Amino acid sequence: MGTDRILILASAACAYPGADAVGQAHLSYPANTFVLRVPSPVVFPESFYYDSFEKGIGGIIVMSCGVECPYEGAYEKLAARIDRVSLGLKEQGINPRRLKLTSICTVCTKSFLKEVADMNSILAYEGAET
Amino acid sequence: MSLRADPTLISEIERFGAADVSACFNCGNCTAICPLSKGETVFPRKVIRYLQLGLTEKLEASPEPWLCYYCGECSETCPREANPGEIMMATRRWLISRYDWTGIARKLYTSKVWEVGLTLAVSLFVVLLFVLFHGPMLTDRVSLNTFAPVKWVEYGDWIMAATLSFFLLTNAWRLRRFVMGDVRAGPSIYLSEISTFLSHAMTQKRWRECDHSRMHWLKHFLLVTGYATMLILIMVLLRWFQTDGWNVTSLFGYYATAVLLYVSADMMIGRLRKRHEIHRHSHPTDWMFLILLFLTSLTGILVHLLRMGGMPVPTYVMYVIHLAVAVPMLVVEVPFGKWAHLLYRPLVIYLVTVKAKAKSTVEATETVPVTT
Amino acid sequence: MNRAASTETVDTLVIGGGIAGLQTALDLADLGLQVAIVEKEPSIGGKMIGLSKVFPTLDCASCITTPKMAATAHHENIRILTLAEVESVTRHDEDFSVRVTLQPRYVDEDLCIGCRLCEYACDADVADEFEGGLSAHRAIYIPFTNAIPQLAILDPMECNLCGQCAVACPTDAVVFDQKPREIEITARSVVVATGFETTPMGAKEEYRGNEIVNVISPLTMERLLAPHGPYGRVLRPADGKVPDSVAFVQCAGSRDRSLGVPYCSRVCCMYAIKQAMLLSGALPFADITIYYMDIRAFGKGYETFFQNASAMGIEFVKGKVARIDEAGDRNVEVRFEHIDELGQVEERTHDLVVLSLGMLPAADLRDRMPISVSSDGFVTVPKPTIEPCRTNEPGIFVAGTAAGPKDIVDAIAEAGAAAMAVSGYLKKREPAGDAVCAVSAGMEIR
Amino acid sequence: MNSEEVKIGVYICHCGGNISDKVDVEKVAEDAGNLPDVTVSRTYTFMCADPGQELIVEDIEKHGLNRIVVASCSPSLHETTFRSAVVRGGLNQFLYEHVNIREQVSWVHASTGEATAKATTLVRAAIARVRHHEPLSLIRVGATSRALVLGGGVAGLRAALDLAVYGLPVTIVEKSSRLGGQVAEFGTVFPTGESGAELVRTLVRDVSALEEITVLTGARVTGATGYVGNFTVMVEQERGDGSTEDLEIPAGAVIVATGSRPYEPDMGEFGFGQFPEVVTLPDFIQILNETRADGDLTVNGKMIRRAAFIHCVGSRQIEGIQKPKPGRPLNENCSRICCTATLKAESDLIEKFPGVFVYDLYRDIRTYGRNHEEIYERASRDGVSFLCYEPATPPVVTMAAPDDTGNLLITVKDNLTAGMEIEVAVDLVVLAVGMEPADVGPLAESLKLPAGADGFLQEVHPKLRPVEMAVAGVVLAGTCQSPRDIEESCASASAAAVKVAGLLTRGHVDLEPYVARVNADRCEGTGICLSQCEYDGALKIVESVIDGRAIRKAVVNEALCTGCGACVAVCPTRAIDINGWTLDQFEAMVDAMCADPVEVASD
Repeated sequence: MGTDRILILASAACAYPGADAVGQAHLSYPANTFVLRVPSPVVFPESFYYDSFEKGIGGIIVMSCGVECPYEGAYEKLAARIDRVSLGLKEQGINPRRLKLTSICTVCTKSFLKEVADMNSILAYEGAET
Repeated sequence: MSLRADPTLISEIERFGAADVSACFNCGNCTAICPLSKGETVFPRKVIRYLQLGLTEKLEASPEPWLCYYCGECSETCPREANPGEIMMATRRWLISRYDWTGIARKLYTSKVWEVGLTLAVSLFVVLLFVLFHGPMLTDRVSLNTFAPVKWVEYGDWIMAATLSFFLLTNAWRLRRFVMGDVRAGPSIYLSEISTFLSHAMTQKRWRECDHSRMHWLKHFLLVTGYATMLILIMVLLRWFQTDGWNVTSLFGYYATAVLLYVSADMMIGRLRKRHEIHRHSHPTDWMFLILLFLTSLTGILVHLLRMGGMPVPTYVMYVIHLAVAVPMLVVEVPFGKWAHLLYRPLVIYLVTVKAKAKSTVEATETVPVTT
Repeated sequence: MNRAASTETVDTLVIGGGIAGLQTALDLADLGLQVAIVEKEPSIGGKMIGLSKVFPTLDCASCITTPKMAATAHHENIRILTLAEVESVTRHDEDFSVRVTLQPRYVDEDLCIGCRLCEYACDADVADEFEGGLSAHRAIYIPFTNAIPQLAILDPMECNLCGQCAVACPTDAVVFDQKPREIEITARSVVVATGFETTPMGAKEEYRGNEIVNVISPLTMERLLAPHGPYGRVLRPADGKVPDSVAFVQCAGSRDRSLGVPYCSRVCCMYAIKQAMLLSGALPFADITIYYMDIRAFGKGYETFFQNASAMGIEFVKGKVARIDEAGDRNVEVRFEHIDELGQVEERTHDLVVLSLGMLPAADLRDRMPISVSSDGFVTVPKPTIEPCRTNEPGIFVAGTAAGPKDIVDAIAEAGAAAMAVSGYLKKREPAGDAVCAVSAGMEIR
Repeated sequence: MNSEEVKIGVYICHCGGNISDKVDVEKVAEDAGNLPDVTVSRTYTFMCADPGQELIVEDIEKHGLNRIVVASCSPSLHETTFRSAVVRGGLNQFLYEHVNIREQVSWVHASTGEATAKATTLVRAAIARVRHHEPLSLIRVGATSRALVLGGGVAGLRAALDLAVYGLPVTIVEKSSRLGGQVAEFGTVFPTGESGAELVRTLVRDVSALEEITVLTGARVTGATGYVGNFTVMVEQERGDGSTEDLEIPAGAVIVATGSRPYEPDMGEFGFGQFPEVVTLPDFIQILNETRADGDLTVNGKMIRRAAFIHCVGSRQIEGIQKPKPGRPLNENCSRICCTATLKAESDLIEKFPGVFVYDLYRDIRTYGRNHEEIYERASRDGVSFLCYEPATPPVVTMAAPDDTGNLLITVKDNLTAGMEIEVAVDLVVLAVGMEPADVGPLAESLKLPAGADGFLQEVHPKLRPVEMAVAGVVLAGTCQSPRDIEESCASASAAAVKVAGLLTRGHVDLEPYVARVNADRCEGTGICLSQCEYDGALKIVESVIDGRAIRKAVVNEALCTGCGACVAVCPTRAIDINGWTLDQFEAMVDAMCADPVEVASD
């Protein structure tokens, strides 16, 4: 298992089934990934991200439905929040690329694998801090 | 170079007795079930395919129809009940008509009027000859050789043999041209394989490779021996065979007659019962051949019996009837009809061997590495 | 579960507890109708519960079937009769009177707790039909892991009457002298969901399916591939060898007039491709060949599935196998014309050959009920286009493969349609103040 | 509730070998068993099977469990299964937590050690979360006793008829001016040979006879709001005078039956658009129907003696061979009906004009359905000549020489003739075009209806829930879901109808309780949450006077709240949460994930 744990906040309508689709296709990705199913990642306050890094999470991939989001305006709010947290992380000297917002659809198996691979290489090569 | 499809060939072959050519959906079951289909010569599907697409030239050049002995396994196991065996049979008829440059074969196969008409015409001609030219009819004793002097009959035999051979051999020559196509083979290759021709012609041994038809082969082989015996008796030994007394050739005559009567009767019964695939479908020409063959044998032996029984007039009449059946049978069947397969089958096997040998010789020469 | 009084009245009697019957029953019960399922086997689940994984999603068949089985068993509006065979369905005014024979289980259904102590005590081994005969169960046994009901059954033909099971049973549930019972059910409507059987292994003589041990049926291959199959891995039956080369012979029981089945069985292409894919997972180095005439990957996502299989290295050979023979080392030789390879006749030897058998109707319904049946034995649907589940007898409907070959997806959709047709029919029959709502009022959601 | 002692039952499923082949399930169970408050920790072969579920029920009764965790496959498959088991055990169904160790562990990780470690961590996280679970109850809302069917083709008509006969009011919204869709134009249909127009007439007559059905033709859906049981669909209907009228139709459920359309070949695809003698199958069927049998078949004034039909146009497309059209991905899939439809059209052609010779160029003949193989055989016996091509070498259609037997020349490498190149001269080329989904319109955007990669609408699961969509209350009928023939469309329509009947028959719908809830003790009435809420009326600030002081508190309308959680993130006092998805729960899970890593055994 990779040393750094990756937390994946996956929307129940899109990204979570997308992650299931990866499994159904029997594709493979590293086991340092922990998928958390949420109705929408918009639910998490900024503090959640800071706390999670504090607790020792290496990277967070927020997998939302993007513009396909079943909830009105949720994606825009989420995107704005992630932008703010990224700035905040930078200010705190934390590599902001350890937090990533992306859209994953129910059949986006390739994108899912790519996001996980990207985050792992960020964790492996860029270091935790800016 | 692409091949042009011709939609009219199917309806053409249907006139020769094929019924289900288009029903075939090209699964390949027939070709793979056939024990004779292997190597370079695979069939029947290939032949059916040429028919479906109307590739006339490909079909004319195909040796495959002659390599099939109609054991019927393909038809029995065909998933579409497309009767590949019968399609092969019809194709052989069609090929006979293609080889025949006179166009008579085609008429005989595609028209019952022609078939029956020509047979009757030749019969009448024979009867007419006898009516006009028969010798004295002795009634106190049986003297066939007075009524129909063996010398004259022998002349007739030879003339007929020469004429029929002419047609048959010219047709066979055309067959050779179709099958060999562009492949050139020198006389030495032709000579070296002549034994292939002879052994197949005499035994039809290829047929024995069919798992299911040993019995059919045996009957056919007997038929051929009977036929050949009779041919020799008539063509070579007639002056001894057509005797008013007793001659040892009669023994051979008994054998030939028995075999011909038994096998032709058996074949007719088979066609009526339709128990075996080979007998399930009958073209009018098949019946005509069998009936004439049977009647020829029957009348032949009746002539003999009447003669032995000392009944002059019935003997003479029966003799005329005998020839009125036998002659049209030979005229119709030998160069233009079913009989021709006795020559065409071994000939095609022979040519296939020659062709393969010629090809391998050419390849061997072409692939010799050029060294300096 | 099998408590069956001598006379019962139900809104719908579903004949057959396979996936189509279960789905029909569930949909009807959700509308508040009282449903009885009559299943001739000791467990519901039908053919599907015996499968390994299902195309094109490759999820495990149990994972789809077992929840539906469980939901059926727990539904308060559904009653299940197993080991029950319908003798006759006759119209009785508006209703149907259905005579059902309950075959003896030799185990008291109310007492058995499915603990399997009887099974452990039993000495007699019997070839396990569920596992394609490749493994054995005892003469008294629970039919299979996921069976519903989880009740033991005794096979009287194989029992050596030692009585050990009765001794071991903690609830005294073993009853050696049980007799068949006949009951009569009054049903306001009937759904025929009797399903299919595969064409017999001996259907095509040239394939010698009954003679050559390493020529197996697709259902046997399903069990070989199932995680809890007879060997737990893929071995060939004749000698337990791990096969290096496996072939599938398509249309071994369909599209062939010479064996009396001219129609396409619709599922064989896809199940063969699925099995081939699973095999290449289980045996990564094995050569897998599928001999076919036309690949019929017609459903949603099926073509992609087929293309993936092809890309994985499974060899698709166009040509109907004409003959199968035993070769040396208990291998199997197939003879075929390689149509898209210049049409040469080839003979290839494989370690194991699967005959992709077709579908025949499982039940002979002629003379048992007033519906018309086609010459091939499938239920006749007079207006298949817009009324795909209606038979020619009002009140009797059909679902799933009883009306013709179908894959699981289509069978399940059709089961829903049958339920709709039944409920519409019952509504039309109802005088005002209908019973459906009355029943549904009794259903409270927890 | 929280005063009660927490007793957790943990169940790890083998899923046959799907999980246990990769994950050491015994080890996972052992680890869980050692955690505080875990009373029972077991493994079982098939947890979803009846005995597996009974394990849970029995343990709840026997051990007094009040929290259940099952680690098995994806929750989309079996979360509800285990909830119902939990209910049978006498617990509230929401005291249950599902862990996905199949799709997201055993199927995606190669190493047994890592997979086991991850599964262990996930189970630990679930145990941490389940402590925070509370009993919840379903929110019962009244349901509009009316279904809306979008699309008036055979599938829509079938579904509407079924529901109306069942006694539910239905509104059919059809965008064109008449009902019946494409089937009305099919001529005769397979496998029965009935007239398509007649079929449609039958259905329309039955529809008209039922007062439960309202038909709106010339009507477009412009949008939709609401949720299962309480949708409002906005419709714009054309009036006779050319003006439009806006309607709002309340519906408890929506059946989408928007159908499909034939693939439109590209310019030059098999000569389409290039030669007037190249037409699509639907066009050809129309030409054939309009021509009298006693005359000649002519297309563009030319008499047809030989025709060729080409299969798989716009279906079974392959990357690298076909080019995608702008805005449309390649259609990899089979369009299912074109083989049978083509073969039937060929026989119809030969029957009507016996002199015409027909070629059929195919890849695989897919006459899979009941009585379809017979249609193939009939076409064969009618004399159709078949040629089989490989996708990599498709037939090429060119202009023939002026003196040739046809206007067009098709060259094709024929698989059935040892790969020889065959040339056929024809007067007409008919392209068997595939099916594309029709435009679903604004409904899809308004209700966020998911579509698959092929553009067809996506069901939840092809076998578990084949006609339902991820959006509750919206079901699928007919070819908007995937290509299918009339029979299959009608079967799916009836299956969709039975789901709607089940939903609306009781007059109410029970919604999941995942909505916002306010902790009144913490709420300071800042109103920040309100600024984030996009759903009118879902959240409001209520002022009340308690002990003489004006107190402002946020209040949730449960029927209107969608539980998106936008409000949760901004509350400065953490006074608002989503039922069943609380921040405490998520944080507990992250804590568990960050705890000491599970030891990884080497493989």
